Amino acid sequence: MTTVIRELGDEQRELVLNMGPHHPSTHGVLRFVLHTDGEVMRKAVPEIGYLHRGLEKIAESTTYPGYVPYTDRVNYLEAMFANEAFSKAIESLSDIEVPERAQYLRAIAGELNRIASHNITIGCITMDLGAITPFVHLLRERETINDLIEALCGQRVTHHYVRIGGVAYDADDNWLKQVEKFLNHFEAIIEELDNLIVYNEILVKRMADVAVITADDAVGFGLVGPNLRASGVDWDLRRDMPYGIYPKLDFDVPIGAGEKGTVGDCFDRFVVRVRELKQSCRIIRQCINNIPDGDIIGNVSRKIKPPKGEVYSCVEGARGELGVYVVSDGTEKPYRVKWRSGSFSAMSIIEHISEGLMIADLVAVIATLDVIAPETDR
Amino acid sequence: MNALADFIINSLGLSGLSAELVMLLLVVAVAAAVFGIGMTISGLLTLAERRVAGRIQSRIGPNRVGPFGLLQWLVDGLKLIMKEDVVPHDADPHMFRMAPYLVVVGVFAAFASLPFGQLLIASDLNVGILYLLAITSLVTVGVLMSGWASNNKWSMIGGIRAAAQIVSYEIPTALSVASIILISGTLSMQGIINEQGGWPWQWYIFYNPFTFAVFFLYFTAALAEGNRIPFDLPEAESELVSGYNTEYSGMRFAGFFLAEFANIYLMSAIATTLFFGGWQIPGVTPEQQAGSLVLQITGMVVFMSKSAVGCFVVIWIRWTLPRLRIDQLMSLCYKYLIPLSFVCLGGNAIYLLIFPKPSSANTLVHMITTLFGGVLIVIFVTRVMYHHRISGVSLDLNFLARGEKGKYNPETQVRAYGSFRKKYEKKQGAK
Amino acid sequence: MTSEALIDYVKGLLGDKTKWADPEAGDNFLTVASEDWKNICQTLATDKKCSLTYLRNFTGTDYPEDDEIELTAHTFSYSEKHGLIIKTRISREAAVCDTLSKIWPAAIWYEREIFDLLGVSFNNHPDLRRILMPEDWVGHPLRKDYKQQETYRGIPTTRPA
Amino acid sequence: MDAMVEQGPEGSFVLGKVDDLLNLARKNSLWYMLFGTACCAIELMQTGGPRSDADRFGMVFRATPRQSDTLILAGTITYKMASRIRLLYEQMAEPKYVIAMGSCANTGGLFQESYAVVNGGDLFLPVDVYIPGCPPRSESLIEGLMLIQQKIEKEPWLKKAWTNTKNPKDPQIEGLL
Repeated sequence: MTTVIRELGDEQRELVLNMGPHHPSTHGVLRFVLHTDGEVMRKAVPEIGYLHRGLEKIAESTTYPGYVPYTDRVNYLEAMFANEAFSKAIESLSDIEVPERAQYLRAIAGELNRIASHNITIGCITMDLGAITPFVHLLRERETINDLIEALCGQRVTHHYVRIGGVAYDADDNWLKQVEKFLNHFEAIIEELDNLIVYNEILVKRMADVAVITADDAVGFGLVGPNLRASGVDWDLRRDMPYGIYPKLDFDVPIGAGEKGTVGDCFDRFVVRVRELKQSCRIIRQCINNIPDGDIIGNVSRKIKPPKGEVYSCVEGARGELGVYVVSDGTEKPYRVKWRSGSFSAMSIIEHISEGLMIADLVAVIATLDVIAPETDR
Repeated sequence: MNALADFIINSLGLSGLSAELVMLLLVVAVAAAVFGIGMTISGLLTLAERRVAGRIQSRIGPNRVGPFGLLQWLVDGLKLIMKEDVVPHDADPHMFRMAPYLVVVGVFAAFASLPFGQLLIASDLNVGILYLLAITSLVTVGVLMSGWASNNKWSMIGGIRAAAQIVSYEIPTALSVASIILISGTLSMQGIINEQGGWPWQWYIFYNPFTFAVFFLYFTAALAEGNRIPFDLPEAESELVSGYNTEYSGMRFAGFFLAEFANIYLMSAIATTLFFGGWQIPGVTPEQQAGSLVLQITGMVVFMSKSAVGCFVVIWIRWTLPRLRIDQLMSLCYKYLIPLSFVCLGGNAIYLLIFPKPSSANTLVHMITTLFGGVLIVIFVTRVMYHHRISGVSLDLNFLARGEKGKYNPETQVRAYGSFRKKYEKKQGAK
Repeated sequence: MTSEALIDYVKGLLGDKTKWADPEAGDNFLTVASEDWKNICQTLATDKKCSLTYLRNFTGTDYPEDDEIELTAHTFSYSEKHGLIIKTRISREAAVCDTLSKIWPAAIWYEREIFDLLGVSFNNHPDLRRILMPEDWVGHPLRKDYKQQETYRGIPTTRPA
Repeated sequence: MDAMVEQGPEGSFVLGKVDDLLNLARKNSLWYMLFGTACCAIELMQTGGPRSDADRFGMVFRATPRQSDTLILAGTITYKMASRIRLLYEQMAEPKYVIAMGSCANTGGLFQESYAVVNGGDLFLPVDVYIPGCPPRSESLIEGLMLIQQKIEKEPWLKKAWTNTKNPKDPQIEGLL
């Protein structure tokens, strides 16, 4: 037992704990080295790279269309967005026009994917705080979304649906009706979620005023998406730098308001995600009502050779700005691809905010920041 | 028990054997029986937990071994016995091995003074409830020992949390038990039950408003002592991997596992004894019950069903609520539960000063409290039903694949490769 | 500001230190010398009209034929809704550059990643060590001439037939 | 005892029956470790979820390796992770089984060309069952677990426990841990 407590000085004693890469609450293979004084943390140092698969190097040896399946694996919870970001980059580099129907389909599939991803996130937050049942209920809803997406493109997790210039498969009217049926069902689930867990006394107590991230910190560390909005920065790429079909759609952007504590605490990050579910449903409904007929893929040749140049393209994924930086040297293969993901920057802020938290709070912080291993490591 | 030994010697014609030997054999037999009953109850509870959790989470739960999966717990136990018994290299081997025994002994020894029926009690100690409080404290020692001896930091944190938590929550538990002792005037478990009656207004929970509050204090504190959600910090899965039993495998882990569930039963059984009239059957006096075998068995069934309801509530809470943080847990105990228990204790004492003997005024208080409790239960049930109704969520997992009337309809079934199918059909049509 | 207005403003602000590429496709960017790298970033981040407070992306690209590594910083301003791409080039052998972690805290991890994958070290970085690869890994994978080890801790890196 | 296990006619009959019972127990209580490395972890979660409820077969997840029987390699394994997985495997109590779930854990799959990815879990672990797919559906995972059940059914458990043979498929790698 002599190894447990390390003598530092006269009064400084700290316990060094290794959390992960196999730990039930680290959502994949993340690792934290915790310096604690009993239950209270001095510092939590994240260690990543346990899922570094070299996606950026692989890009240099594949063709542009051949790289799209790899983009599914950038974040397996929201494969559509990575597909879309990469396709969008190549489209803007080589001036490919995307048909309107394809853009609508991208929005529908993307928002479905966002709901699926938020389901896992919200479930994981509650599960890490001890309530397992909401997670299982949300898994049940996710199964239905998986069914819908599978009917659309034949894959449950790694979709490979959005292609350069459009989408892979068309949706028939029956499918759209099924989606609408699902939405009717899911909107009731969101209300049930509010009744069941969101305002649960213990859950609020566990998350309110915990690990407050100020707006300045959030911008400085490059937090994006729901994490940024929870800190009170009103920014959504879908609304402020519109792409695809989003300018034609009407939706609200929920931001953190310090409903139960301070702006930017864990509860805000949690509740922003819950509110986004409803907006996603709204977007899908509008898309289903307005979707035009037409082609689903633009005029794309089999060999894509973008001109020399570079582009940074980003979409608003479930974890915020999911960007890709592509350098083309005029050949069939990209010269350099770099992914910019929300989880990477969210992970980097943990060391900064961890001081003085308790071990149980860290679990809440990891869960509400929605850090996921493939995005941090790529 | 001596009388029983004599009875056996006389009736079976074993006069050759010494009374001491028969006594010893009898003690061993009773101990084995109590242990067996405890094991069976906790094993069945593990299964019940999994099945109830399944229902709550719209799953099914284990149903493959035996009818309705009833033998699942046996199978699990058998497997755990066969697993390798790992003792980590850096662990303290003796303490590591001893810890589960302490926990098991602490919990199962308590079964000795549980009154399952009017005559079905292994030993009706005259200090019964004190014995229960004392013997279950062995669990703390065992848990702390296991956490320390594992030489794993997560285990150690779990062990320390357990020690802090269980020791703190002993106080409100003991104080709420003291309120009941004050009223009953006896420490014997059977004595406490005999003081109550079969009808709800004769139970101690509805004795007066203070005992009604005491029940909730006792229940909360007992939940914390049993390490159940929302107080399951010592083995908080998402924080401490598996807490104090992280390094345990095989049989030793089975010991911890069974002890945890035996503890749930124990707390429900104690609650049944103290607050819900134990084995008392409505309308039947203890004297009548003593004379009839049928009534005896009915009494046992009554006790078991009351404690089963208690176990169900514990499991229900486990799968509903999130868990507290350690500082919130401690402040709940020291800032709220302990002062409130003192208030209730004082309130009960004053109440007894005012109504020292059973009187019609006394009965009126019982009735009013019962009415109040009944109204609370009705409100709770209506609320649950209301939320169940307004949620309007179909629990059908595959509702997309079904037609409008809820019947299976292959036409609307979602299929993989929907557009491939369309193309295929077009091709077929062209041919 | 629109991107044209921003380019004009930055030209005025930095004077002769600016060098703008005008590519046939994709984004326009500003290249600065590696000595001015930190100061220019500092100016652009703190200037009231630019206020590029958000480091969107920071990465490096290897160009072996030029014997140079290019560092690219995508910056953005939430208040002004405009973005700027700033680049610098450093030599491949002595790959050293000034850190931006004082300006944008997000750069701490981006620079660790560049150090890990491209082998560029940063002066005055608070915590410069490998981030994605194991500590005992040999080489910097994103360099174009990277060759993989044959075994890593006894595990073969190719699948035996 | 050994002789009885080896050839004694009555002995092997008795042991055979006992074996059947014990194997029935082991088969129906196959606890898997809650451990996912990549994309397949999502399908692993779904397997425990409502639609394909693995708990029906007595399969529950445990967070700690000491109490689990099956290690499911759910997803891509990197070199950085490999030593940790080997450590987890060593920490599990015998008898233990390994399932390679998905193409990455089988052969490296999509990432075979990558510099950071191990080309198959069997390079450093004795894999019992391989499940194809990228990622496999939860039904496939259930099937994989059932294959492990079939394997357990055929195992002469008592004999194996006494002879204490090493798993021939286990690639012992020095210096990995």
